[in-house]
Amino acid sequence: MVSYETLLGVLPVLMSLFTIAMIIYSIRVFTSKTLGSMVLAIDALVVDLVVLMVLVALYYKSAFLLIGVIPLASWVFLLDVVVARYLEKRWSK
Amino acid sequence: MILLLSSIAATLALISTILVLYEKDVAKAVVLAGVESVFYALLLQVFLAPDLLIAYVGIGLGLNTVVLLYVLTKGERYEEA
Amino acid sequence: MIEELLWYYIGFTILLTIGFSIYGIAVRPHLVKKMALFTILGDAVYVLLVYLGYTLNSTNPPVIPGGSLENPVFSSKTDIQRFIGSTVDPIPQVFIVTAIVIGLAVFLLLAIVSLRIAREYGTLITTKIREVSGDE
Amino acid sequence: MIDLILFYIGVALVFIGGVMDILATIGFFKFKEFYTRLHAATIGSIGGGLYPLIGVVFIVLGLDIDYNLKLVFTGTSIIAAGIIALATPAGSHILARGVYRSREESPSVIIDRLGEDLERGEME
Repeated sequence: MVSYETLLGVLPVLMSLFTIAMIIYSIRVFTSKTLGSMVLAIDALVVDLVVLMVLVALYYKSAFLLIGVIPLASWVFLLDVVVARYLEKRWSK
Repeated sequence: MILLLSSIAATLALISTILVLYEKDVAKAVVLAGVESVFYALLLQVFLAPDLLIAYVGIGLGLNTVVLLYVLTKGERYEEA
Repeated sequence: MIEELLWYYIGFTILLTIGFSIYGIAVRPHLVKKMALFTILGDAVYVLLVYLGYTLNSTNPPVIPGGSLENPVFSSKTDIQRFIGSTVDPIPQVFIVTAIVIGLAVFLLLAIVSLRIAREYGTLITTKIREVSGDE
Repeated sequence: MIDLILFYIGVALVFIGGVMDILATIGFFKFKEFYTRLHAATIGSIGGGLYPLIGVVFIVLGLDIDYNLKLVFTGTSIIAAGIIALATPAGSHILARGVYRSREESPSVIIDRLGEDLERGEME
């Protein structure tokens, strides 16, 4: 069995990769011109944050912190459907 | 390490709040409010509050965005200065 | 040292978010934007209270780890002291679960009132509502 | 021995996922239009979300922690990976359809047959 300290040596590298990706995705979200490209960037940002939340739960070694992962992953799909319906309803009016 | 991550998340939430304040397109403002809630969900997880996290992700993210976009279909999309 | 600086920086950022959202509720004319900033104000207050309950060397959520009635987890006093020393304060979290539900009720009330206003006057911007309704 | 192999396979998968995430952010800035940004979004969601969650499963299987904890981490990661693999491409297609039909952005193509049909009201 690999000890937990080995993981603690590797984990900052992995978390810093996803944190850098989170910052650049956020800049893309904040500077986008139209609603469609903003929602597309939010999709990738939330999927990135799901992985980051699993890594934070692995850092704290607690199973209770995993409780928000699955609702957050399904919120992406909900946001896509709601925004697409809003856009189509505006056009048909 | 974990405090650095949470400070970055708090800063990005502050930036998105300022952008909600100065955005002319209200549909984009509603979606940006959702982004701000996502960063606060990460902050709640770092501060070790899992019971708040499940209530917050369900209500603060899902229901608020749906209701705000539904109200927005009844009125104007753009807000003049 | 650097940890304390980051700690105060997080609190300052959350307080600044509260200030900006109150300013936006007062200034912006669109009703949907007022509601979005109202939800942001509530979220920032929740996170501020949870931030006050966190301590710098805590590693556990406030949940007792396992155990049963015959074999309790805490067999001595030092076990209990170590658990309390490594966990966060549970009292703000207990308050905020109630506050989230009350915030949901207030938010839905505001949404229904906004829908009635949009059906009555045909607009969602407060300056236009004042022009349409006629009373200056 | 097998634990060590599993652990390093998992770390390599998570590392590859992070690198692909950064590549996807570069793609988001290189492409100038919504319909070409859909390719970068696929890399960001599948390469940056599905691979690291599978990698977390391998890491947890090789790690020296409690048995119940191992079970919870494995199940949650697999379910979240399944949701991401099923829901994100479907969401991208729904969003592209909504953006095209609402004329939010027009695609940079030479001949747009679908747009002509929509103008004449044939496809509803």
